[in-house]
Amino acid sequence: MVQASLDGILLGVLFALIAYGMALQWGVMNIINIAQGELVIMGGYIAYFMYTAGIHPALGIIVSPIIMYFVGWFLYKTVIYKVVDRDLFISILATFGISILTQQLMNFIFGADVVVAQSNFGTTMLFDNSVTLPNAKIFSALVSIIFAIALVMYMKKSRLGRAIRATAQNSRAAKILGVDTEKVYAATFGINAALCGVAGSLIAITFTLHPYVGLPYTVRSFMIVIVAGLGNLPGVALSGMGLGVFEEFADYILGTEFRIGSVFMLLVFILVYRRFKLSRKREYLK
Amino acid sequence: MYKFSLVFLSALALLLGSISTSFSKVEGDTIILGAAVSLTGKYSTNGKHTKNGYELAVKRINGRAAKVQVGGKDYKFKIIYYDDESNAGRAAQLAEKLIKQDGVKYMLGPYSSGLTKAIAPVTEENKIPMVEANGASRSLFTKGYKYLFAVLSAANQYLEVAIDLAVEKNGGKPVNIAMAFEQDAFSQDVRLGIVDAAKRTGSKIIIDDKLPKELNDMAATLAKVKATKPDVLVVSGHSKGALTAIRQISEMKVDVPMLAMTHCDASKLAKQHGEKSEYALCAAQWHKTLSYRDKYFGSGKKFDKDFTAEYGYAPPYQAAESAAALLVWKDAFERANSFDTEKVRDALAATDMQTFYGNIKFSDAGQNIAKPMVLFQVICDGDKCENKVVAPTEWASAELIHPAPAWSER
Amino acid sequence: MKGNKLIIYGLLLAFGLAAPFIFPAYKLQISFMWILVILALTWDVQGGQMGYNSFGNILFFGIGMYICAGIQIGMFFPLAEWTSSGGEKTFLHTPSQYFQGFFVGLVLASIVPAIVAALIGYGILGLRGHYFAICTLGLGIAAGEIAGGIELIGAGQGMTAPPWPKGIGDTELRSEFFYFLCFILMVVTFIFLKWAYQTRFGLILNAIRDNEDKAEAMGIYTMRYKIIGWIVSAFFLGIAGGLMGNMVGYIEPTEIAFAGATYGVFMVLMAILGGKGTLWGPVIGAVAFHIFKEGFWTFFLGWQYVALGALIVVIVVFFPEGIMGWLREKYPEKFGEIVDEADRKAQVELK
Amino acid sequence: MSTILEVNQVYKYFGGVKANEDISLTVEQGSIVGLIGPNGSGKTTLFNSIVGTHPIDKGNIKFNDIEVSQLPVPTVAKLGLLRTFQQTRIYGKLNCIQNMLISSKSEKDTIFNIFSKIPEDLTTKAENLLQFVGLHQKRKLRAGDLSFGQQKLLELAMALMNEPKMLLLDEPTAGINPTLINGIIDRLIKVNKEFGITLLVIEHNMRVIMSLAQRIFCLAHGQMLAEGTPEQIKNDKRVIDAYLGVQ
Repeated sequence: MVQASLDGILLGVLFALIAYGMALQWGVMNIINIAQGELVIMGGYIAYFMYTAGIHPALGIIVSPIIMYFVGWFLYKTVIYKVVDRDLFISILATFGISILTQQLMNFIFGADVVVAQSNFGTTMLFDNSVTLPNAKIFSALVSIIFAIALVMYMKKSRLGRAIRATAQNSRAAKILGVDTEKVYAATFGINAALCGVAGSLIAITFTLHPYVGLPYTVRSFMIVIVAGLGNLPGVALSGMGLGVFEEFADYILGTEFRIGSVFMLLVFILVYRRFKLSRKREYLK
Repeated sequence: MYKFSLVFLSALALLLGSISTSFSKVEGDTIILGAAVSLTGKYSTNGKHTKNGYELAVKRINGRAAKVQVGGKDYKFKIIYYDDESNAGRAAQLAEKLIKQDGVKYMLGPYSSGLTKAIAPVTEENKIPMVEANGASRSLFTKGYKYLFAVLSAANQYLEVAIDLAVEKNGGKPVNIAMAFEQDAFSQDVRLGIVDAAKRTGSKIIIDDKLPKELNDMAATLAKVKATKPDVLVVSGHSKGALTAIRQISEMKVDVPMLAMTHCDASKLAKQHGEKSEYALCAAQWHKTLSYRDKYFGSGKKFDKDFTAEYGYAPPYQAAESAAALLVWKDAFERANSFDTEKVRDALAATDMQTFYGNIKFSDAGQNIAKPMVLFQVICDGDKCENKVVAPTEWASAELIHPAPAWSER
Repeated sequence: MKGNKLIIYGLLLAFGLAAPFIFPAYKLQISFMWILVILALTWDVQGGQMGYNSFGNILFFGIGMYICAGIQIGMFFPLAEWTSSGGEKTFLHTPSQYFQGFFVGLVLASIVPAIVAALIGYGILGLRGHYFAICTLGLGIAAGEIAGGIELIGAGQGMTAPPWPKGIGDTELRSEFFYFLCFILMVVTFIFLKWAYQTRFGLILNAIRDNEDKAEAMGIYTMRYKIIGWIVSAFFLGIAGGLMGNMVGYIEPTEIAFAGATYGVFMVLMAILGGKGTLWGPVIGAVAFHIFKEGFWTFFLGWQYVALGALIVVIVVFFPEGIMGWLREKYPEKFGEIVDEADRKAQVELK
Repeated sequence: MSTILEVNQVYKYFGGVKANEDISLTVEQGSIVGLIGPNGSGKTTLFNSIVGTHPIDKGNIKFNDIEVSQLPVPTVAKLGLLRTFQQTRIYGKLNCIQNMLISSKSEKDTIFNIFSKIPEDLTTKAENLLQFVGLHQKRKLRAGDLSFGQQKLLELAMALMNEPKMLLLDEPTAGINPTLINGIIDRLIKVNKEFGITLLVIEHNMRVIMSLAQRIFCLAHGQMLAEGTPEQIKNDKRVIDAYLGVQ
């Protein structure tokens, strides 16, 4: 039980990092990015290639966000700029297209082999060896927290960060006041991709990589954002950990075969629950 | 709008009409085989192994002076491929397409049991013989299929040997088994084999988990394993399952005397995880050190060398068994001495031959009953880890190390 | 116009009836095409007419598939023994058993999904916009994962549908049988929707799409209509699923039955490609999509998903209104959007 | 004359903001009543409370002696209490005739009625009403393609199509060509007189409201400031102060 909770929390922090990027672009650009998971996996492959080139994959947390920032920027300039300010459904479908396109390209470039990068970080044992925590997981949780805090600071202090927040609140007003919203959007999408890059390189050293495993990460981050609500960053962290723990326990109690199913059912239940709660006020989720 | 739909309709009719339906089981001196393999999707690596295996065998057979002798004439092989996207629905459609539109009369199997299961009803309805090399699911052989022939041993045999070994090492006493299998046709059949073996030896199954297809974390299962301390841990979930299991077992320092898995060579386990994977037992259909021979590839070692030279990587058993499927076809055509599907089918059913991959003889259900499974263990010498055959004993190149040392002692 | 219309319908019907004999090799593919048309048409009830973009309609398709096959087998033999949970034994249906089972199976495959839609409709259709889209996406995927955990229906192993009974005709007869069932179902679905869209029901669906708050403020119980719309979709999807399961012969939880990543998305794309919210749009979209897809699948081995991904992006970003929407923009008069010039003085009168 | 609408001590808060506080008003059957007040004084909130868009925190609202504050929006509408919106709400992708047809009141929503054909005479009625508001020539255009003012007129016609007992109009002349305003006033009076529909009108245009209403209520800061005949309101210092911002 202790093991499951700890595993869940460490996993949840990682989810929260991805969800943070999701919340950012959703809040600022009003876009739901189905290709989020693919960006994560792409970031993971960068770390993996550093590993095969003999560089320690943990350094991926520095290299891969830089590369991924430009990938995100490129995606924005080619496709995403067209779907900002349009119906959310359009962005869902368009990013879904990007998602299957990148999956396939990754399949061609990286091959469909399941790969892992070795961090050789060892394991921490607690309670007389009954609870084991891989250092790689602890490392990834710490890195996630550091990046999340750094980003919050950046949003508060820097000029671009303030511009992003202004755009999120009212893009038209920001535009009138001289904020280059195009640039802000591109930067936001880039930052999101960079966060995915960090998360991806952490996944490379803690789990396995494969071109086709992106979707579960997308769905989880989406779920975390919905539970937490847009713009509620501590909420994102908390609900991320909550989800991690929930998954581990669902796994432990219901059996692993229902793990993914229960995650999706949870999503449905949360949405329906919130719908009924709001309907008492005669409002609806929107 | 109505004019438009009229134009559209005629365009559709034209398009369908213009695609010629060439009924061509044999064109000139070429025998055409059809295959749907996974070039994209989750099985694309193994799909590639399968395709390379087929290709190498075609090349080898066509490269000889006497290719396929039927009715005193010399024929060569050609294979039409489609990409089934690792999707069962797609595979079934493609089988129909191959048969109905490309006029293929002889089929080769796809990769994975699930896809073979999807194709088998189609070939069966159309009475098209199929020799498949990658569908090991037991259910393929219980549905009374008459046109399906599998060169590989059934999935339930994969790890039964491991349980027997564990019992033997335990002084003949029953053992406690923990197992985790992916939710797919193949892995679930491996599971059934273990269940049978447990029944036979009186062993107890204390953990029986199913892993989701989008597996990336099995920490919960392993936590249970840690708590219950079984004698054997069995894991099967294609490449992803094998890699995830080793990563998390080593990280969580789960000590089990015996760890038995599948897909070790397809996932390049020994190379990717190195020492962490040491002592893992793996089931395989074939290993290059086995002493079978034939006149096309010579020995297993020779096949290994040729394949590596051609494709730049060592052949996993998926490639070997795929190559063997072509040898079976050639043999059957020559014995049938005809292109009639019924006659060829009967010839296939009467197959009894040796290939570099192993002996092949089909049961009434189309299952290869002449070849046992092999079990190898990952054994490391310094940094270099290799798969060494440990069972059955007649081909063993190393002694089984049992129990695996605890993590604290490694 | 009226005569033209009849000719077109007649031609289409004749084409559908004659197709299996003109292109015998393509029977199965054309059957699939009709199924795709049904998927697109029923999706459009929600996505196009009602403005609720559902990613979870595949749920009803899968339920129908499992129900139909399960009944076909379970009526005469122990289902548990047919599937992997009991050893995948083989039982042979006699022709009369086969058709009885098939009939009952199809009837239930239509009723059960409809009931499910009614039960979950109240909770889920209360969500709006992308929350509805994501919720239904979750529902579709969860259904596949859960079906993959249920032993009775073969879990992850899947189950085979009963084979065509021995003794009546060959494989050609079988594929013609299924071809005509698919075609008839497609035609019935089309006619039903064509009729339903002309009634008050159709107008109300459109009203919900354009402004649900207004519809409520005008005294329309929108929830009731949303649920009925979903039931209609589920009903036809369920039958389509039952047919599809038998046609393919093998039912796999996440790749055939609850195939959210393929059919689940295709149905959305097809409707958008043709033009959502129109009657003909989904039909044209499905046919065009099918032909395009088969072409790519055949000629661009391995690259088809790259092409599909690019296609999705292009369609969605540049042509969100689809073929019919584009035609409507271009020739609004043909769609009856005209200013009544003869009546120009009406405006003046208001002074 | 009997009372058709009775709002009794209604409170509505949004978080800490008091949108409506202790609002009471009555509307007589068959009358035209005005509701004025500066921006943000809670007029639209009161409309929303009356038709049930959101629940109220305290008080009660009676329509024809039926308590409506607990009822959902469609039920209130079915009782014959209808409202139009300040920002027009029409069904943009449907043409005007279709907009009108949906708006007609259906007797019962049983499964058979849902799939019943739309009767011919309903179309005639819709065309007549469009004629009444001056949109007849545009009847086959998509409602979304109409100008804002035309949409406003369409919304009025749609409300009339529903044959309500009482109509709450939220700024019926906002955005309408000034030359048409007199026409609108005429028509609203006609609606009141000939169709017998009670009107409660929010309006900023003083000329309109003064020539239209028999009684006027004035809201400010969520509270009822004054009530009386147009003459009384015109001369009420509090009202003038509220509009000019003197406190």
